[in-house]
Amino acid sequence: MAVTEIKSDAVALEKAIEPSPGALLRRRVFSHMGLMIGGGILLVILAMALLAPLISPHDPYDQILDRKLIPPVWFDSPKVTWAHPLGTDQLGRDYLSRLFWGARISLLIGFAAMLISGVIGTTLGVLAGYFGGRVDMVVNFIITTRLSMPVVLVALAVVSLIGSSLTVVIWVLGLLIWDRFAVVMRSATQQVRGLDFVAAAEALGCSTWRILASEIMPNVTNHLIVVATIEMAHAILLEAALSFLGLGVQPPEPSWGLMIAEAKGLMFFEAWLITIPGTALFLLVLAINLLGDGVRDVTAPENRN
Amino acid sequence: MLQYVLKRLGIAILVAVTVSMITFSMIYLSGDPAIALAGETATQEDIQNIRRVYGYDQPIVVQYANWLWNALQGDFGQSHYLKKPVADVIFERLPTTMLLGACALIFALVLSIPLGVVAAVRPNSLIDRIALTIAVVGQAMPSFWFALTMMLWLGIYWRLLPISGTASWANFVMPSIALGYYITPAVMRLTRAGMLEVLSSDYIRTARAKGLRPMTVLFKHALRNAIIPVVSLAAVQFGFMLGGSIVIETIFAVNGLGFLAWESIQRADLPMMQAIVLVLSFFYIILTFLADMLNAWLDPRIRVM
Amino acid sequence: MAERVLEVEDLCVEIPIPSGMLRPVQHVSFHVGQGETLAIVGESGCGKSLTSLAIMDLLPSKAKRRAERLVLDGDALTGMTERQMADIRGNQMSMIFQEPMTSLNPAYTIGNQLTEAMLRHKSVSLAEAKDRAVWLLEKVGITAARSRLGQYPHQLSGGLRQRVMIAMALMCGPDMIIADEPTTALDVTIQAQILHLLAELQDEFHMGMILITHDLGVVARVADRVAVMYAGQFVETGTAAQIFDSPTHPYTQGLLECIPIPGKTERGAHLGSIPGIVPSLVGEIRGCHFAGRCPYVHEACTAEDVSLRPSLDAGHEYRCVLSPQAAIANRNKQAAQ
Amino acid sequence: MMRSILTGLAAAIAAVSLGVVPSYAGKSDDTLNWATDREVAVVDPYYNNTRELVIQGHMGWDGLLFRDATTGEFQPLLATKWEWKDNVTLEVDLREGVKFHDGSDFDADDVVYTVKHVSNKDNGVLTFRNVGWMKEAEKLASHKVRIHLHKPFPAALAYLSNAVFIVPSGHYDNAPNKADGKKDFGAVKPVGTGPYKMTELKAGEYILWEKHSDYFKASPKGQPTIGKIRFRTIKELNTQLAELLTGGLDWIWDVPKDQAERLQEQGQVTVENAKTMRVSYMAFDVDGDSGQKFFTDKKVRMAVAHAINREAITKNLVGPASSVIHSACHPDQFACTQDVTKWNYDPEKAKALLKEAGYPDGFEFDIYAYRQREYTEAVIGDLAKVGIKAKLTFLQYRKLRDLVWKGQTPINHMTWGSNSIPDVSAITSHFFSGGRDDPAKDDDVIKALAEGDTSTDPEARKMAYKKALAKISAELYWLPMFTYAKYYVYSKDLDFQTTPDEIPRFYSAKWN
Repeated sequence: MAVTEIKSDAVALEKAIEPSPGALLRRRVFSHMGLMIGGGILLVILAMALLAPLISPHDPYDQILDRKLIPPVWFDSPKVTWAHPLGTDQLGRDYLSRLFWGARISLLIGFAAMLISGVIGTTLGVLAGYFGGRVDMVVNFIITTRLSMPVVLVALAVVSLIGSSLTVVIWVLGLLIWDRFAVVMRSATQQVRGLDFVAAAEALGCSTWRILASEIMPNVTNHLIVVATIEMAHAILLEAALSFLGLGVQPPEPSWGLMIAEAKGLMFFEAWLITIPGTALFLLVLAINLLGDGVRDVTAPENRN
Repeated sequence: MLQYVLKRLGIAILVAVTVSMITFSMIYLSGDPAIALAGETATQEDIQNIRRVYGYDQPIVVQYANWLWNALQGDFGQSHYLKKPVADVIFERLPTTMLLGACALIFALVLSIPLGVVAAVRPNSLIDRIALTIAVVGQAMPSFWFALTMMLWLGIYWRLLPISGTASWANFVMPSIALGYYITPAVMRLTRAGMLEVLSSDYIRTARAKGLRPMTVLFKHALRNAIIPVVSLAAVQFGFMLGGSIVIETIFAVNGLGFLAWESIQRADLPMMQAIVLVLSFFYIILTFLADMLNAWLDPRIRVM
Repeated sequence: MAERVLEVEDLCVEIPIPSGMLRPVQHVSFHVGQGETLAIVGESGCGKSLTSLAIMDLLPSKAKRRAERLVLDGDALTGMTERQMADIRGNQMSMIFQEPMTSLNPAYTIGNQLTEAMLRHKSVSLAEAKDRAVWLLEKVGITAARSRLGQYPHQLSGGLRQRVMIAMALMCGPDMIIADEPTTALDVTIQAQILHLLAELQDEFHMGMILITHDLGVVARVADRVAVMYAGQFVETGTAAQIFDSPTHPYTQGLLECIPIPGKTERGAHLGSIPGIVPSLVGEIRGCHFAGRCPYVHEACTAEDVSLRPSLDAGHEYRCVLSPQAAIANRNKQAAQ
Repeated sequence: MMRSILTGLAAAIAAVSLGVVPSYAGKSDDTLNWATDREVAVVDPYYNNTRELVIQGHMGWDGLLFRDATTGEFQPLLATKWEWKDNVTLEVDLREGVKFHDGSDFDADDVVYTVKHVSNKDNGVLTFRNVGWMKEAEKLASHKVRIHLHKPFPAALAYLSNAVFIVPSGHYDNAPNKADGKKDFGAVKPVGTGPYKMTELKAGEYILWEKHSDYFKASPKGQPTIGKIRFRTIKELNTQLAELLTGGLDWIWDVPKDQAERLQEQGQVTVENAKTMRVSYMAFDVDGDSGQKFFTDKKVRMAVAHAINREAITKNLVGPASSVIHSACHPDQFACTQDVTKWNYDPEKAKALLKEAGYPDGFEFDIYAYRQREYTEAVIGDLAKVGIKAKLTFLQYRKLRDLVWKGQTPINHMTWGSNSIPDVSAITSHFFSGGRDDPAKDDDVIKALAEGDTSTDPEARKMAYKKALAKISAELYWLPMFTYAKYYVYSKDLDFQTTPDEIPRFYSAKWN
């Protein structure tokens, strides 16, 4: 049909001009705005997290009640001081330092929870997609069961029953949000499984595990990265919600979600107190989402909607 | 069709049973339920007594069977804290949450489906970009922040809407927006992707070649097909909203199931927590079942077999 | 000569793409008379489908159509609004697409889809529209036609669906019908039936028809006149007999070698193929579009643009720098080898 | 399509802004709206002991006596005259012409019934200490009764005025059964003689009271003037503030200092910082039941005491009406002396003590709290500075109290409001008489308290209590922290007097 004709012409043309697939990918990466912005923000936050001990002007736990609620330097207030560029919180702790250290915990939660859920979900999804039949039925059943449990409620209930800590939050979130991994990996594997090279590998008598590891996995990686970013953002937001209700990371740890939760009482009066960690959290989640969208666009341009 | 219905129904029942087992086992997360139930003034003798009366001395399978049997008859036991039958309290609160969920869903659909359609009809136009921005930003903002900000502007500065409670329909506007906003990105993306796919399909070209009016093509031929996956998503999201309304209900003092759940979690009111999780899960299962049925009805390829 | 139903003069289609302007259809002119069948043949990607979509004004939204003249039943289509165009589509001019499996909307019944064009264009009742649908379904050879109205597309086989598509195109009794590879997706045995049916119906309703195909066998059987299209241009036009008996353009010659023609190609005869790839249609191409693949290429070919010129017989035109005699001589030499 | 949706949306917004918004606005519809973050499901002064119900108890019910919150004097309420016959018998003349909300008349039978019901341990009154000192009431005439005590109880009048509310005779007899077969007394529709009667209850949402028009004229509580009083449950402080600023609420309290100060600056509402009877304390797991044995060592307890800057917390977080305390009671309570061992802020000394105790690098333990999270966080911050890492578990009161009773908290940072009773027996005796709340179960303390609780000689009581308080502070069973000061924030339309006993008298509030 006509549209395909045009596309095939365009593709042929691109092929004629582009030197290699690697260069092509690089060009797509660098010309993708969302990907560059997302990646850039994420790099900055990552640097903040990694370098927190070096670049923090103060100890993030050090409270000086006499110096509490100093506004950030851009405010017009006699209390403002460059010793606390972003001011201090309600217990007189340096906000900038807490922001840096908070990046660690928020990233840690997002990453660790994503890792746990990724391992569970990918295993289930790939097995279901590859073996099909009964395995697929069982995995589908597990996914449906998991989906029918309300995440926030179950997370809250479990955390409240066994007590809250960083580790508990990570595990509870990790064990709860693997469903998307499973769903996406399952269908991606199904697609790849139908392709010729897998059939070829099977015909050559390669072992199942070898096929899974060297034929299937490399070809579903782009899907995996996309889901991983979505779930990482999801975990970070869930932690913020748990913190808001007082069941997330426990103080005095400075997670960004917790910083918002602690400052929420003053949001009508000292809006910056919630805006600073709120913006940080927003940017982090935005960056991760942009990155995910970008990876999808760049690795599989034909899937771009 | 009948076969399809029966198959779906079978899976739904199986999932419900599994969920009920998981929910039941929650009681053992916090240690001996008899001690929790016996409460403050109990002696060792009382606890033994309670074990016998409530059957905690029986094998766990028997306990589960009894619990499930009672639950099926609408008897979820007594609330530890409110000292009332759990079922009564839940069914007193459920309508509020359902109303909130329904309003939120309607808001989300009314916002996201037209935006998704317009974005698909004019890809890369200004509206498409705005829609995309709403989607990306929406996914990145913690819900409580959004809710509180809305309260600040609509409630305090502009005085357009009442702030809390459930006294009139106006009280539901802000919570519905806050709750519904979170599912708009997903619905919008799916509508847009579905419309894009359908609009480039051959039968749309056929419809245009028949000289049908653009609106007929768009709504009769395109949306009808693009909406099918959206129906499933909407059902799933409605289930999520019932479980995820905790934060929103807390902020807007909406006395629904989410609020009750949160209160019960804080009071360690186990029978209540269990019942809420179970009710919400069953709700979700029923919803997805109904969505499957609606899908089948919308899609003649399933309906007429 | 029969009255002209459709006249096309200097039709161009342009599509802006990131690397420049794609010109998949360049300066195409032709006309179709009542009861006449024009076959447009060419390889996939040569622009023949876009030509038909351009006439129907169904091009993708990015594509731009330009034409000197585009006249249907004496009315110029060029200046028409989308609304006016919609009044003509499916009414005076219909189209049959090549993918019967996907060209019907899965969500609606056959009856619904058959009647909707008629209800849109003619002031008839639903019952009348249904009666005509049944009559046409029977015409296209579908049994138990009335009960089919309540069926969904997925309940029909591919051949049946294509028959439904044909019936659908005929609902409003169009003067002009464009069939875009109507048989490509079908079984070989059904292909013949469908073509036969099309030809019969065209005769009966006295419609003009454009048949788009890359199957020269089909062309030989049903076409009155033939246009050979290559890289966005018509490279040779003429009656079916002229094209098949004395192909003048080297591309037409090459095409005919590629394809065994029943009764014309001997069993076991050498099947040729044309080496090389189709040139990119982005930007301007100087000279002959076929120069890159032509076995007889020389400097004159790329020096300046080549226009259509008359061949030996009246109504037979071709686009080559060679004289008709020289071109035909080349072919005979080739065949002798 | 898009346009029609936008038009519709605009119309909806216009409709809303044109005053469809229902107004709770207090003064205009003569309804005082107040809120706290707690849910009240049971409206009965005996079967719900939350502060919210103590407040509403005084609205719906009357005791025999009335204690003037400012002078501390007792005045006649349902009683007109009272007299100790001996130190376990109190004779009371009752007021005539008082009507219950249901229209029935108040007489001696009601007092006899009430005392009989509440003093029976089987009836499960929640704070049994409030009523358990009464043995029975005996009817002498239609409006004269004699109350018999188990043993001498010096604080009897305070309890009679604050904790013993009279219900009509037969009030609990038709209570519905609970699932376990026991009667659910809390489910009975509330009926009292108080200035307001309850008219609507939506559990977890609001309780509506209306003026009791037949309220007896001579009452020292005065005549109710505001037509309706609605209590609402609003969990989120932000929501409470938003409602207050927009007129949806007329009165809130427990506003944190920072917010209160800013509201004061804005000047839109009245802000007041008032003393309360509530104190903050940290209780140590002295006998090591929790499994974390650090605090069995007195040196560690001393280190903790020296590490916490109570002055700074009081000044910066609590408010001007708050002060640091050194003994396990509120300074305004009878016999509460501050002449005990004082542990001043000295982090260096704390570090030295930790080293002595064998924890030069500090240690990690669990701290439990339920109220004003930021106060506990400040404590955690101070402890961190001397190397002790405290992990906070923040629970609801009842859940935490259960853990405390089971001895599972290494340190619990809690508060006690003494039921607003201005007597040391309401706090020190409650916590250190060897009961479930007692972290130490120190025989000397138990003995001294018993002496103070039963003596009728004020000086002897002071002596005895001092002995107990001195030992508690010296041994650091508790680290007394500070008295609570409460920020009240209320509408400028409201004429409201704060009282130091944390019982806002809504019944005597008026519109300006």
